[in-house]
Amino acid sequence: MVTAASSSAAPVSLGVEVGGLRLQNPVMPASGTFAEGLARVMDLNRLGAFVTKTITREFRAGNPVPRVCETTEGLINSIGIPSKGLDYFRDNVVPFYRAYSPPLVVSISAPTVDGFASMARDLTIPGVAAIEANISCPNIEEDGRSFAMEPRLTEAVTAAMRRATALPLWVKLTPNTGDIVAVARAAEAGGADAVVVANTILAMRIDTETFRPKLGNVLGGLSGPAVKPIALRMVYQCADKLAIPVIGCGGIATAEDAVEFMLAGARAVQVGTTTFVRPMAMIEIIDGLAAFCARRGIADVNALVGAVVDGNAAPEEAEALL
Amino acid sequence: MVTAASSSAAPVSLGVEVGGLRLQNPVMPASGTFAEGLARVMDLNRLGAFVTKTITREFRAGNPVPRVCETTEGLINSIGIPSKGLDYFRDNVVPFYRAYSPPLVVSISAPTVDGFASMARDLTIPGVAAIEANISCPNIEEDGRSFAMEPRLTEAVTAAMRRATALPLWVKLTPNTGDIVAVARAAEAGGADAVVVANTILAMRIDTETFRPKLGNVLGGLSGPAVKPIALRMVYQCADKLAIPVIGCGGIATAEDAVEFMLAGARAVQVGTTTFVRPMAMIEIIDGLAAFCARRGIADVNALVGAVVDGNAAPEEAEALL
Amino acid sequence: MLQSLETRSAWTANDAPVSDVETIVLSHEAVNDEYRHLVLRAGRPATLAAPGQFFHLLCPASGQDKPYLRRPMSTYKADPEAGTLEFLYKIAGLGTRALTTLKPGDSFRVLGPLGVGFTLDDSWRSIVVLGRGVGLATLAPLAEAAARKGIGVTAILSARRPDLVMSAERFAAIGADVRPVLDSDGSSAPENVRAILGSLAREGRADAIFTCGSNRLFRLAKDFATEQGIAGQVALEQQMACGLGMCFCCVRKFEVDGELVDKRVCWDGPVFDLKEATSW
Amino acid sequence: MLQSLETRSAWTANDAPVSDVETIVLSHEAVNDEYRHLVLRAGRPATLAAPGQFFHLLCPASGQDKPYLRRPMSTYKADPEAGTLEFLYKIAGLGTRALTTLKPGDSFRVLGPLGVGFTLDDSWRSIVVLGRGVGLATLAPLAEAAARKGIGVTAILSARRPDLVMSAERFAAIGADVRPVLDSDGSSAPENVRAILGSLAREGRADAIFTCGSNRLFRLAKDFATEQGIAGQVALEQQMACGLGMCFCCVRKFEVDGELVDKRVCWDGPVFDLKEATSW
Ligand SMILES: Cc1cc2nc3c(=O)[nH]c(=O)nc-3n(C[C@H](O)[C@H](O)[C@H](O)COP(=O)(O)OP(=O)(O)OC[C@H]3O[C@@H](n4cnc5c(N)ncnc54)[C@H](O)[C@@H]3O)c2cc1C
Ligand SMILES: Cc1cc2nc3c(=O)[nH]c(=O)nc-3n(C[C@H](O)[C@H](O)[C@H](O)COP(=O)(O)OP(=O)(O)OC[C@H]3O[C@@H](n4cnc5c(N)ncnc54)[C@H](O)[C@@H]3O)c2cc1C
Ligand SMILES: Cc1cc2nc3c(=O)[nH]c(=O)nc-3n(C[C@H](O)[C@H](O)[C@H](O)COP(=O)(O)O)c2cc1C
Ligand SMILES: Cc1cc2nc3c(=O)[nH]c(=O)nc-3n(C[C@H](O)[C@H](O)[C@H](O)COP(=O)(O)O)c2cc1C
Ligand code: FES
Ligand code: FES
Repeated sequence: MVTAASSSAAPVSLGVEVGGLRLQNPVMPASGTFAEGLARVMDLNRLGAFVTKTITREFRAGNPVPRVCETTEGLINSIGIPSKGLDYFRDNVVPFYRAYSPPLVVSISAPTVDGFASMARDLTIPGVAAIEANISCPNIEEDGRSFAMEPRLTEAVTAAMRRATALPLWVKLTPNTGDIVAVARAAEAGGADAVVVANTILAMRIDTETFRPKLGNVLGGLSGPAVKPIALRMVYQCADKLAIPVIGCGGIATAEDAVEFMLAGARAVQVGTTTFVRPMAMIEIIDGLAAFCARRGIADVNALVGAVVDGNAAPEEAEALL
Repeated sequence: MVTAASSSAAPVSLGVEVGGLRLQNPVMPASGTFAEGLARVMDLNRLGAFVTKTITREFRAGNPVPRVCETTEGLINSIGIPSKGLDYFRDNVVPFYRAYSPPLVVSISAPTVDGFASMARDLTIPGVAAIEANISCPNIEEDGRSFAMEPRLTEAVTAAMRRATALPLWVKLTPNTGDIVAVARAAEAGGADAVVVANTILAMRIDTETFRPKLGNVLGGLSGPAVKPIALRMVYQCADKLAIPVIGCGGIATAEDAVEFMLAGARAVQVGTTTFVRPMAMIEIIDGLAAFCARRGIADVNALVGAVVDGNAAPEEAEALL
Repeated sequence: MLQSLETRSAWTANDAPVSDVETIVLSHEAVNDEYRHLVLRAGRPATLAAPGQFFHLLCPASGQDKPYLRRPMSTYKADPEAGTLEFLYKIAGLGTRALTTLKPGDSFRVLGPLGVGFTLDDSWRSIVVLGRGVGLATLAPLAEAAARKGIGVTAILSARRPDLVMSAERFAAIGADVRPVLDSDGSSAPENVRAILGSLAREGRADAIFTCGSNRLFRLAKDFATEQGIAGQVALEQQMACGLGMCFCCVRKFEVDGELVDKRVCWDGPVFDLKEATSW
Repeated sequence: MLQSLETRSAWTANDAPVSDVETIVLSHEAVNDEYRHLVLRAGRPATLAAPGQFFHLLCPASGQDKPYLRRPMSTYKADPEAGTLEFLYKIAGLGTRALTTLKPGDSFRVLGPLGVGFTLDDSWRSIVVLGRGVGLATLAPLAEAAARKGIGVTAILSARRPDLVMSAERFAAIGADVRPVLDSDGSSAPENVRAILGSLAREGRADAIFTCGSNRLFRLAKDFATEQGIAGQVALEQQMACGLGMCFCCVRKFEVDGELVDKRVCWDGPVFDLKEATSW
């Protein structure tokens, strides 16, 4: 699809192919930071795709409040995946998005490999364009170890979902692992069509007046501009090592941030916390991307993907030298 | 030692015992962010301790410029441990600090287990009060894997240093591992007297005008307020599981930040990047800690250590619920 | 019967388009040490805000104070003719401290109107509003809307001291029966407030009760509404991130069909039926 | 002989105590589209800054611009009697853009004086300063210091156009022989500048040469100093974090005893001996 850049007459092509889907532009919301309410603020048809809050098969209440706390240029959340369950979602949420043209990506979570697979199967229905697996949750069959912390568990859960659905399958990784490249490769080996890099970084704050943790759940996940350079680094590391596309996520607030992620190798980007602060941010980023490309004489946004100039670098040994 | 709080007549005891040293207060610089130059700005005798930039045995040039880049409320650095070598350090730097009363902690790095051990031995000299081992560097005997990424390597290198010196031995951990608690335990098992939590988080930025990485070395380490909630979480996780003290480090900018780290379990704190922005910050934090304790009627700063009230929390399962 | 608050089909602009308006500060005055009154040029559709709806304010960074999230504030006054929007707020912490630095002529963004406001039933002839602190800021536009519909208003305004009785003149201006109750002379004690409510009920002047700003007053109002079998609504607060029903951080517990369920204050409220709302 | 720049025993306050002064903006004027002139009340000891020393400015957050690190700026003028400190800067990016928002009466922090400034040898009778762009801001106080010591100054001021010849009046005021050279009329071409330098040398008016602000002029000055066997100094720039010699991010390559070594611009400089400095 061709979109006219706002600052120039030259048409810029913003369309991207990502993990089995063709998107009109590379900008979409991050799971858990988007819902029907945003339709009151913007034209949802402008977005590259929709990504829902993670759902579980059964009803879940979520965590005790306070569920969020603010930090320097960031947010720590421990919402806890409240979910009305798969049936409610299929009957009430999927129909809402039928009125719009961007593809609907459904984020799922489950406590077991089979749980993930069966959810993927049961969501292989009209109106659902792709599955995003939020595998940062614990695997109760493996002592509660998080799937996304370990390549072996990641490959197993991805392969099981792969067998269960023909829908495009995106796997969302956690930045809390010591080796995200190995986990990303495991997702690819398991049959993922794309990886999302990354979820929130485990963090906390303590109220110095009450001595209590600022979150009901004590620990939460950090997001927002504070984490951007960390997520960007992970995208850069993964993009270089994978054949499947990487979707960048973490602290993206401006078109320039989106460009930075695409240069690092992201085929598309997800915008999360920024939407809470500037609800029109995704639209501004889409327009800003077109304007950026137009200004730089770039006809197709895909030309940005992985275009970082890093000739004399040996990134893998980088920590050696810090 | 007793220091009068600036905002109150009640004397507050700020002295702490940390990893084999008795400090007049719990505030010290972080390695690489402190040098003799600070004596031009403040009275160095106010500090809890001195921690030097990491030194290596031989001369090292360091990394190509640009060596730092700014990010939202943070700094990414890839200085590369330029070092004039151990002999120069012993002959020129150690004597400088003899004129001051706080203990001198020397940060060391080496590419092998023996290299660490022999440096620790050769620095067991008058004027050096403790060794801080910066083990975030690669081990050339183990395929370049960073010591601090793996419990096994951490325990081995710590044990070798332990045998080589009777000085207090602090081990500084990297936040880039997937399981910092396991690494911290390994350092304790190896005989460390304290762990420093933590070093910088691997990150990057790309210049969207030139398409080049903003650092000569492509990747660097993120520090500053942006990382504070991540470092705080790691301190909280480690403090609970170790018998030896934890020294908190990462994004501390104010006395309130220092209180937050101590509540999470830190016995002392290191202040790094903040000194670049507010060179008097360490003094302000020391005074602010005394004022905080005085205001809250706390006679001894040690009462803050681990005093977070988290009764109904199950932090280990926290990621489960994000 | 009252319409369900959840269907979002209340009498006012609860479904009006939400916009992130760049407003201009017209005036910003200290009401007392703790409270500030902020008047903004905001234009439509922001000024179509219904009583009880709120806005999400992007507090400016100032010095060491760099609030990251927005801060929710009730509509204190929205005048579509003048194009002005007003807030009355209490300086609480980081965000409100940063807000205080706004000067006339400065501009900053407010997102709204958000949430579900108060509902007024055409059959009511006389209502009671019962509030404390900044809660009165939330109730003042409701009282004015009631007056416009010809509904009589009794305003029980609770405060620590006489000088902290907020907005009494706004209630008086619409002809409300204003009843300040104070901690300083003991008149704010629950027994006394209950007595006032009782006599209003006996006089037939309590078809419905509305409350905001105090958990103790909420409990009084809830008990009173239950006893009298009358309708009641409460405007609640909870920490917010998105303000648009997306993040689920602003939940509170509500009693629905005998079960405790979570609802989002920003989306399902901030005004809720007294029957559902639970003590906090 | 010149004293070594590294021993930090230069003629001026290079070892003066460094302080982080809360300054007050007295005036802040646009010199042209790109340059701003900032005058601050700073008091002592900041105003004891020697020519070539610099300050580290804590740029205020403003709107979307939230610079985290400080920004280094040369002393454009330091007047201990008046207690004022001046900077001349070019709007380059985030930090300098944020600086432009400072208004008279605002306060902000500057750390300094920092680094090693220029050295003037008592035996010199006449020196040449050769600069371009904001480099002239750095050289102006040096020329004034030379004049105070009775040393004659020729100022070759390079610019794109006549209206961008910065601070010519400051050089003229001390009786310097001012020679603007321009891109617009071709007079800034290396051959021409070299010819001017040659004739100054022949006239015995080039005991030493000082340069700042252009790599091309630096190379010219270095060649000239080598040819003539005269002393020379250059003020260099490099990205900084701490400004106090602690972080080692501001290194450049210098030729010392035939070897390339790293030196810190903030601590070993920013003024260096021309013989050591290398092209960038
Ligand atoms: C729908 C709604 C309407 C409101 N209307 C008004 C009003 O008209 N006038 C007024 O003075 N206040 C009102 N409040 C409360 C106001 O939002 C808080 O006082 C304000 O957010 C405090 O922010 P702070 O940064 O100054 O305080 P801090 O204590 O520093 O805030 C820290 C965090 O806690 C949150 N928080 C703190 N107190 C509250 C609270 N009472 N409610 C919700 N979040 C809180 C903040 O949003 C922030 O995320 C309203 C709250 C809600 C939810
Ligand atoms: C000792 C010294 C004295 C200086 N004196 C002056 C002066 O008197 N007037 C003046 O206009 N400029 C001077 N500069 C340059 C000035 O510091 C930079 O223009 C400024 O830091 C740019 O910051 P920015 O945020 O606007 O630009 P950005 O490009 O957004 O800066 C991004 C980063 O690059 C660094 N940077 C960018 N350009 C330079 C540069 N040329 N030198 C060093 N770091 C840079 C910034 O500090 C920042 O860390 C001096 C530099 C040094 C080292
Ligand atoms: C309030 C909140 C709720 C979130 N919920 C989910 C979720 O349900 N599933 C998920 O995969 N990620 C969730 N995330 C993570 C985001 O999708 C995203 O990965 C992360 O916030 C980093 O992006 P950002 O910095 O742009 O927000 C949530 C984040 C926030 C702030
Ligand atoms: C410029 C710079 C240089 C550093 N050099 C070292 C070093 O040599 N050795 C080391 O152990 N840590 C080094 N660090 C890491 C700091 O000691 C500290 O762990 C980290 O910056 C987090 O703390 P902060 O956020 O307070 O800066 C360096 C950090 C910076 C910013
Ligand atoms: S604030 Fe996000 S759901 Fe209410
Ligand atoms: S800026 Fe830190 S050493 Fe020069």
